[in-house]
Amino acid sequence: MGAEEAWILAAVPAITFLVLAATGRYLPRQGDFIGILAAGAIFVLFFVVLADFLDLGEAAWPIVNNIAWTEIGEFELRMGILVDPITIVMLAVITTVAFMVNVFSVGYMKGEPRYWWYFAMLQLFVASMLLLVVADNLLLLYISWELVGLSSFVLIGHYWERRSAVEAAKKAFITTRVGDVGLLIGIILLWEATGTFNILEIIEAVEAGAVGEVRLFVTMMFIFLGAMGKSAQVPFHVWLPDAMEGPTPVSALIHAATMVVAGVYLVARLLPVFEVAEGALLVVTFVGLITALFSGVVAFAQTDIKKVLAYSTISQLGFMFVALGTGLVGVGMFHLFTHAFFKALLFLGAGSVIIGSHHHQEMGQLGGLWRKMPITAMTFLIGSLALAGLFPLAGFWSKDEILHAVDSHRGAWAYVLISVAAIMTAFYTTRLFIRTFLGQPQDAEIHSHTRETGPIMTLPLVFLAILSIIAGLVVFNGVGDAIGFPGGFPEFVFLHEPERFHVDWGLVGFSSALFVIGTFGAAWIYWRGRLDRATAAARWQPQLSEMVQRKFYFDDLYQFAIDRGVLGLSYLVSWFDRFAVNDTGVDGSANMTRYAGFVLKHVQTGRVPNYAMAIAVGVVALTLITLAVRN
Amino acid sequence: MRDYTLFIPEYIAVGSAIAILAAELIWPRIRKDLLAYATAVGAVAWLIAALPYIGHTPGDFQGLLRTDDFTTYFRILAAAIVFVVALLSAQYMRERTSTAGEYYGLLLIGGIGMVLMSASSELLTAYISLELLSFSLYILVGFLKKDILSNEASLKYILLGAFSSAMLLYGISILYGLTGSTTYEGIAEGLAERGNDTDAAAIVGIMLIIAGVGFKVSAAPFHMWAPDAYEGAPLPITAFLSTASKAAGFALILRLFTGALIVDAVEWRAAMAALAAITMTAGNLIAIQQTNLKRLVAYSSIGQVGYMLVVIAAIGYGDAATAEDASAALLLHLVGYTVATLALFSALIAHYNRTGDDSIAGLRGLAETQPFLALVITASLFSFAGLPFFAGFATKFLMFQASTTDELLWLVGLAAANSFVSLYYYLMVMRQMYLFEPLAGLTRFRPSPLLGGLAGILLLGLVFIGVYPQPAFEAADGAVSALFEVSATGLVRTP
Amino acid sequence: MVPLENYLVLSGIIFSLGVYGVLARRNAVLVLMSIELMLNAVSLNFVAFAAYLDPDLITGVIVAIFVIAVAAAEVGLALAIVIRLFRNRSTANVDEAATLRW
Amino acid sequence: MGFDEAQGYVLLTTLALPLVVAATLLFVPGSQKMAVRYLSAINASLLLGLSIYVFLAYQAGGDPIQMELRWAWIENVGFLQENGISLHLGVDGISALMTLLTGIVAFAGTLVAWKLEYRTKDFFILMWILIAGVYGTFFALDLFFFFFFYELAVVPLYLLIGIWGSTRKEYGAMKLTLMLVGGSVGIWIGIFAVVHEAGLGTFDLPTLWAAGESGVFSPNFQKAIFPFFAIGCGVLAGLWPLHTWSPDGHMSAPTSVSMVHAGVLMKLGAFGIIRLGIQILPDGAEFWMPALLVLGTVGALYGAIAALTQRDFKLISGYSSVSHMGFVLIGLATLNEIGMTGAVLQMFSHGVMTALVFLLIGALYDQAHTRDLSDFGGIAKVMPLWVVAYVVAGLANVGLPGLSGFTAEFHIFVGAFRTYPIFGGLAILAAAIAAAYMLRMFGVVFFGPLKPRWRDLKDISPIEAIAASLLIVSMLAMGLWWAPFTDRLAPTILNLPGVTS
Amino acid sequence: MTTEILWWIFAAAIVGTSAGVVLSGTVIHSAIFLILSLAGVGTMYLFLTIEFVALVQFLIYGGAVTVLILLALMLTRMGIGGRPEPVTGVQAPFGALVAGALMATLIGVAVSTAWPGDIGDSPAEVKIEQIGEILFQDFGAPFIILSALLLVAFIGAIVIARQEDGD
Repeated sequence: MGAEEAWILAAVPAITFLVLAATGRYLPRQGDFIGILAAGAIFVLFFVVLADFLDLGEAAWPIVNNIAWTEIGEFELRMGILVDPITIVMLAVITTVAFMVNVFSVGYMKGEPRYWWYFAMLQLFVASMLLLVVADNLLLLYISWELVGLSSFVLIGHYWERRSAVEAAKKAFITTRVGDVGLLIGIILLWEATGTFNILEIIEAVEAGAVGEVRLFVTMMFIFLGAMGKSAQVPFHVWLPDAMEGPTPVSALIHAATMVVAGVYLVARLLPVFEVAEGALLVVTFVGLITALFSGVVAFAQTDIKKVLAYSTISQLGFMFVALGTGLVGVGMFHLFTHAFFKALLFLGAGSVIIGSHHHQEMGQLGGLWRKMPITAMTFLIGSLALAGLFPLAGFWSKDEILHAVDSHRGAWAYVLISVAAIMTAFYTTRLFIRTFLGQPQDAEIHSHTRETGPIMTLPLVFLAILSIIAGLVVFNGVGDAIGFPGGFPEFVFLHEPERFHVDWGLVGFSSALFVIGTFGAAWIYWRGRLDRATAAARWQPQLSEMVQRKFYFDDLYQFAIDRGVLGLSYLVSWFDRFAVNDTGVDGSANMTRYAGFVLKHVQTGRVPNYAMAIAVGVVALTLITLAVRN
Repeated sequence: MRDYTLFIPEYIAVGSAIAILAAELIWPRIRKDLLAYATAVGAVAWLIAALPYIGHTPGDFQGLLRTDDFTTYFRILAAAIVFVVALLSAQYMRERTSTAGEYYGLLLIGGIGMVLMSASSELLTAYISLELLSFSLYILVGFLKKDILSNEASLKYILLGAFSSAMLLYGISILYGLTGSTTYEGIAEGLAERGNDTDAAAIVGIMLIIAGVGFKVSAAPFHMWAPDAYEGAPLPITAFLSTASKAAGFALILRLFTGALIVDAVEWRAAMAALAAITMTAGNLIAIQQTNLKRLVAYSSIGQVGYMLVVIAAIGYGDAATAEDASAALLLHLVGYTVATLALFSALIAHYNRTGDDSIAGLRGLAETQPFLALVITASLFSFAGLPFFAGFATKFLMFQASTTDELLWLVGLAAANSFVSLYYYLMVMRQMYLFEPLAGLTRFRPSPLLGGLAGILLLGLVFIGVYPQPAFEAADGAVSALFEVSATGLVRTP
Repeated sequence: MVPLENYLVLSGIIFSLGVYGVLARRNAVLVLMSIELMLNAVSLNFVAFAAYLDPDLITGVIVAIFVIAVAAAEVGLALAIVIRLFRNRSTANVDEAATLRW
Repeated sequence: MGFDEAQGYVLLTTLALPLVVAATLLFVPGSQKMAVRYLSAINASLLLGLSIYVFLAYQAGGDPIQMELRWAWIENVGFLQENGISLHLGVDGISALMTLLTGIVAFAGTLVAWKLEYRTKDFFILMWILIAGVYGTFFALDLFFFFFFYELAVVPLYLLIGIWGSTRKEYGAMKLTLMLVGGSVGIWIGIFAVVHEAGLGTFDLPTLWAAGESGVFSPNFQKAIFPFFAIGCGVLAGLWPLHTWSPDGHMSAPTSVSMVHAGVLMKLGAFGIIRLGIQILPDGAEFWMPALLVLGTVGALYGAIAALTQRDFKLISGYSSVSHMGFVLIGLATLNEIGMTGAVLQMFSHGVMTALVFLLIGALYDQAHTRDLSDFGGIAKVMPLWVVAYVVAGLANVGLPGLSGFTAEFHIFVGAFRTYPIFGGLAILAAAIAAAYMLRMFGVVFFGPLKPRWRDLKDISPIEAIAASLLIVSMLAMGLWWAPFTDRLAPTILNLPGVTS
Repeated sequence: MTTEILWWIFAAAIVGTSAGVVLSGTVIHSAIFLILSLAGVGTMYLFLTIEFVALVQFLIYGGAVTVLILLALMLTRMGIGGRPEPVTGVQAPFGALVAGALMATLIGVAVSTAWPGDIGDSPAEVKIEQIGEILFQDFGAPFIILSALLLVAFIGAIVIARQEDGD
C-alpha cells in the first residue's frame, strides 16, 4: 500500500467501528483491544504512507486518486483522495494522538457505562477525521466534516444520563451546524463559479480568475463561517467549553488535537483561494486575533481545569488563524502540529488528575498534587511550559514563527495584540499549573484519596511529553531533512515557496520575555495557591471581573436570542398555523359551507304557496333576466 | 300511418297491469307480495318484448311517437326500474297496506308513461304521457293514505305538479302560436324561420317549458316538492321517483331540446347553464344539513340533476358533435345513477324493514350488524360522489368531459367542486355506519334473501359499469345517434 | 273585428290571476280553482291560435280539448287527496300541511 | 409477446395483486386474524420483490418509458376516439423509483400492522386497495386511470383513520379526506380542460404529451390551467398553505397508515405535479414555477420552525413532512435536472425516513399511550434499539451525510443555487433548523435521567425490527452510493419538456 | 261592430269573475265566480266560432268540475263553530307582485309579437267534422293515452278517497 491508498487509513477504523458497534458489548473486555489495535495499526500505516509519499518525491506531489461517483447530465461527481504535505501533517497528528488517546481511554474509561460504545464511536470519529483530511473534493470533505460533528456529538453526550451532557452535545452540534450552513453554501457557490468540487481544480480555476472578486470574497466568507464553527472562533466558540462534559480523552482527541483544527485545516487547504479573495485573509486574521485575546482573558477566570484548557485551545486556534491570516500556510500548520501534542498532553494530564482525584476537576478542590502524582505533574508541567512557550519546547518555536509572520506580514498593531495574547497564554497556563499541582491541598479530604494513575495512562502522557519537547525541532531544516520533512517544516508544507527557517535571536529574546512576564505574573499572584491578590484584583474592578466571570455574556446572549427569538417565532408560527391557516382558513371554509346549507334549507318551509312562489319567481326571473341580458 | 305493432311491449305492460288489478278484485285475500312478483314477471316480459326493437328500423307513429333506439333504451330502463321497484315493494307494502293491486298496476302504468315520454315527438303527446306518469306518481306517493306524511306529500306534489304543468302548457301554446305546429319537426322549422321580432315570445315560451320540465326533473328553483315527496312517499316509491321520473324527464328534455329547441339554443342556453349551476349548488349545500336519509337522497339527487343539466347546457353551447357526445354521456350517467339509486334503496329498505328507522343516525354501526348492506350503501354513495370502482366515477367523468366546451368550463368546474362538497355528506353517512358501534340491543342480522340478492346484483352492476362501461356507453351512443338522425341541429337559427 | 292579440291579452290576464290565486290562497280547493283558471287561459290561448293561425290543421283546438279533459281528471284526483288530507288533519289549508320541510 | 411487453405484465401483476388480495380477504371470515395477516404478509413480500424487480429492470439510459402495456378499455364510442381510454401502464425513471419506495413502505407498513387486533380484516382490505391505488397512479399513462387510481388511493384513508385512528380521529380523517379530494377536484378540472383543448378524444398521456409538444396547448391556456394541476396535486404534496391536513391527519392516523400516507401518498402529489403539470403544460410550469418555489420555501421554513416547539411526536413529524415536501417543491421549481433529480430523491428519502419515524412513534405509543414529549425522558436506557433507529431516522431528516436525506437535499440545494441562489440559501437554513428540532426531541425524550414510569417499556419487537432495518438499509443505500438512483432518474428528467440541464 | 262590443263586455266579465275567484273572501263565492268565469271563457270559444270546444267547456267544466269542487267544499268545510279562517295567506302581496310581473310579461309578449301567419281579425270557420277527423285520425295516440290517464285518475281517486276501517 502507498500514498494512493491513503484512504485505507480511514477504512480501517471505519470497519472497526462497525465491528465494535455490532458486537462490542458481547466481546471480552467489551472489545477495547480491538480499538487499540486499530489505532495502533493506523499509527503504523501512517509511516508506511509517509515513506511511500517521500519516496515518490516532490515531483509526484500532490498525489491524487479518485473515481467517478455520479453523473447527472454535465453535473458529474468524482470522489477520491488528495495527499500532499498538509495532509501528511494532519495524518501525523491524527494517527499519533488517536493512538495515545485510545490507549489512555482504557484506563480512563474503566468501568464507565457503554464502554464498548465509547470505543466504537472513537473509531468512527477517527475514520471520519482521516477521511476529512484525505478528501480531494469539497463534497467529500463536507460529508466527513458532518460525520466528525456527529461523532463529536455522540461522544460529548456519552454520559447522556446527565442533562448537562445532553445539553452540551446539542449545543456543540447545533452551533457548528450553523457554521456548516455557511460552509455548504460556500461550497455550492464555489461549484457554481468553477463547476467542480475538486479542490485542486477549484484552486486552479480561481487562480485563473474564474470568479469575480466580490463574489469570491462572499463565497470565502461563507466557507470561513464553517471553519469558525468547527474551530470555535468567536462568536461560535460557546460550544467548546461546554463540550468538556464529554470524557476527557475525547476532549483531548476531538476538542484539542484534531476536530477543532479541521477549520484551520480547511482554511490552510483553500489558502490559495483565500489569497485571491481580496481581504479575506484580513478577516481571518481579525477573527483569530479577537478569539485569541478574548478567550485568553476568559481563561483567567475559569476554575475548572478542563474549562481553562478549553479556552486555551480556543485561544491557540485563534493563533493559528492569525498565522494563516498572514498567508503563510506553514506557520499555521506548524502551530497546529505542535499544539496538537502538548494540548493533547495537557488534556490527558487533566484526565489523569481527574481519575487520580476521583473525579474532581475544580482547582478550588485540588492543589498540591505534585507529590501525590509526580508523573502526571511532571508531564503536565512540560505541557504547560510548551504551551506557554518556553525555549526550546515545541510551543516556543511555533509561537515564535507566528510572531515573526505577523511582524513581517501584518502591521505593528497585530504584532502588539498577538504578543499580549502570548503573555496571557503564559499567564493562565502558569495559573492552572500552580493552582492544581503546587501550594497547599485545598481539600484535604480529596487530597488524601488522590493516587497516581497506572501506567496505561501515564505512558501516553510520557510519550506525548517527549513529543511536546521535540516536536518543535522539525522546524530546523536539518532536522526536517533527517526525519522526512525535507527542508524543514515550513518549506515542506509550502513546497516550492522557499521560506527557509533561521533562528532570529532577537525574536527569541522577545518571545522569551513575553513568556517570563506571563509566567512570573501568574506565579506572583498565585504562588503557593494563594488567592488574595486575585480577589483583590476582582474587587478593584468588580464590573470587569464580573464580565470575565460571565464570559462576556455570550452564553446569556445566545440563550436569550434562542428563547425569545427562535422559539418565540416558532410559537408564533404554530399559533398562526393553528388559528389562521387551519381554524380560520380550512375549517372556516368548511363551516361557511355548512352554514350556507343551514340558511338555504330554511327556504324549504314546507308550505305549498311558498313552493309555488319559488316556481313562479323562478320562471319570471329566468324570463326577465334572459330578455334583459340579450337586449 | 298508424303502426300499432310499435308498442307491443307496452301492451304487455298494460295487460299485466290490468291483470294484476283484476287479480286483486277477484281474490281480495291474495297475498300482496304475490302481486309484486307478478308485476316483476310482467316487467320482465315487457323487457324481453323490448329487446327485439334494439337496432330495429325507427318506427314513427303518425309523427307523434317515435320508437327508435332512444325509445328502446328507456323502455329497457323503465322495465328494469319497475322490476326492481316491484321486488323492493314486496315486503314493504305487504306490511303496510290492505290493497296493493292498484299500487303495482300504477307502477307499471307509470313505467309506460316514462316510455311514452321518451318516445313522443309531439308536444301534446309528450304532455299527456308526462301527465300519465305524474298521475301515477301522485297516487303512489300518497298511497299510504293513513300516513299523514304520505298524504301531505302527495297533496304538495299534485298541486305543484298541476301548477307547473299549467306553466308548461302555456309555454307550449306560445310555441304553437309562433310555429303553428306542435310536432318537434314543425316547431324546429317554425323557429328556424321566425322573424327576429318574435324573440321575446320565443323566450317566454321556452322558459315556461323549461319551468315545466324542470319541475319534473326537480331542478332548482322548481325542486321544492321533491324532498317532501321523497320523504313522505313509501320507500320503494321514493326509489321510483328518483329514478323513473327523472329518467323520463331527461328523456323528454333530450328529445325536445335536440329535436326542436336546439334551433333557438342562443335564447335558452345561458338560462340552462344558470339553472344547472343553481340546482347542483342548492342541492348539495342543503343536503349537508339533512338528518333523514330520504331527504338526503332527495337533495343529493337534485345535485345529480344539476350535473345532468350541464349536459343540456352543453347541447346549447356546443356544436352538433358535442351535443351528441354529451347526450350519449348523459344517458350513460343516467344508467349509472339509476343503478346506484336502486342499489342504495334496496339496502335501505332491507335496513328499514328491520329497524323502521329512516334517519341517518339510524344506520349507526351497520357495518357491525350487517356489513353487506353497509357495503352496498357505501358503494352507491361513493357512486354518487363519483369515486372509483363504481359506476358514478366513470359515468360522471365521461359526462363532464363530454360536456366540456370553451364557454362551459366554469360550469364543469363548479360541477366538479359540487361533487366534492357532496362527498362530505356521503362520508357523514359512512361515519355512522363504520366509525360507531351499533346502538345497544342491535345485533347482527340477515337481510331477506330477496332484498339481499337484489342488492348484490345491483352492486355487481354498479361495479361492472364502473370498471367496464364500454357496453353501456355503446348502447347510450347508439340510442343518442338515433336521436340525432332527426335532430334539428342542422337548421340552427342565425339571429 | 276582434284581433288575435285581444284573446292573448285576455288569457294572459286570466293566467296571471290564476297564478296569483295559487300563490295567495290557503285553502287547497281554492288553489285548485286557481289552477283551473290557469288551464282555462291556456286552452283559450290554444283555441285562439288555432282559429287565427292554422285554420286548416287546427291542432290547437284538439290540444284545448285534451287540456280540458286532463284538467277535469286532475281536479278529481286532487280533490280526493284534499279530502284525504281533511280526514287526516281536519283542515284543508295547504299551509297547515307543512310537517315535511327543511 | 416481446420482452418489454412481458415486463408490462409485471407492472400489471404488481397493480392487480393487492386488489386480488383485497377481494380475497372479503371472503375470509373476520375471525381468522392470522390467516389475514399471513396472506397480507405474503402479498407484501411479493410486492416488495416485484417493486425491486421493476426498479432494477428499468434500464438506465434506455427509452424514457419502459415496460409499457396497453389494454384498450373504451374507444371509438361517444367522444372517445382510438385509444380513447386504455389501461396504459409503464414506468419511467421517476415512477420506477417511486415503485421501489411503495414496495418498501408497504412491506414495512404491513409488518407493523401485524399486531393490529381490532377489525384486522377490514383494515387490510382497505390498506391493499390504497396500495393498489398508489401503484396504479405511478404506472398509469392514461389520464383517466391516473385519476382513477389517484382517488382510489385517497379515499380509503377516511375509514383507515376514522376507524383505527387515535387523537381526534374523526376530525382528522374527515379533514384529510376532504382536503385531498378537494385537491383532486383541481386535477379533475385540469384534465377536462386539457383533454377538451387537445380535442383528440383520448386520455392517453403520451399522445397528449406529443400533442403538447406539437403546440396544441397555447401558452395562455397552459398558464391558465397549470395552477389547477399544481394546487390540486400540491394539496397532497403538503403545499403550503394547504398543508394543515398533514399535522392533524398524521396525529390521528394509525401507525402503518401514517407510514404509507406520509411515506408514499404525499409523493403522489409531487409525482402528479411532474406527470400532469410539467409534462403536459411545460410553458405553464415555467410561468408558475417561481410561485411554487416561494410556496415551497415558505413551507420548508414554516414547517421546520413550527416543528421546533411542538409537544407531540406526530405533530413534529407532520410539520417536518411539510418542511421536507417543501424541499421537494423547491427542487421541482428549479426546473433543472439537478434540482429535479434532487426533488425525486427527496421524495424517496423522505418516504423511507418518515415511514421509519412513524413506525417508531407507533411502537412507542402502543406501550406508552402518550405522545407528549414532556412525558418522556431517558428512554434510551430501556429501548436502546428504538433510540438508535430513531436517531438514524432523525439524522436522515437533518440531512446528515451518509444517509439519504443529505443526498437528496444536496442535489436540491445545488439545483436551487443554479436558478435561485437566495432560495437555495433559505432552503439550507431550513435544513439547519431541522437539526434544532430533532436534537431538541432527542434531548428531551431519549436522554437525560429515565423517568421511573417508563422503566418497563419494551424495545421494538423483532417484526418491527425487520421493517425498521429494511427502511434503514434503503436510507443508507441512497446516502452512500446514489449512482443507481441518479442514473435512472437523470435521463428521464432530462427528457422532460422544459427542463434545463 | 256589435260582436266587438259584446266581446269587450264578456272579456270584462271574465276578468272580473276570475278576479273574484282569487279575491273573494269566502270559498263558496269563489266557486260561484269560477263557474261564471269558465262560462265566460266558453263564450269566447263561441266568438272564435269553435262551438264544439265551447260545448265541451260548458259540459265538463260547468257541469262536472264545478259540481265536484262544490262537493269537495262541502266535505271539507268546518262544521258549525269551526274557527273562521282567513282564506288568503300572508304572502299574498308578494304573490300579487310576481303575478303582476308575469302578467306584464305575457301581455307584453302578446301585443308586441307579430304572430306569423296571422290571417287578420276574422277567425276562420271550423267545422266540427274537421275537429272530429283530426282528433281521431291524427291524434289517435294521445287520445288512447288520455283514456289510460283518465283510468288512472279514476282508480286513484277511488283508492285515495275510499273509506276504510280506521277512518
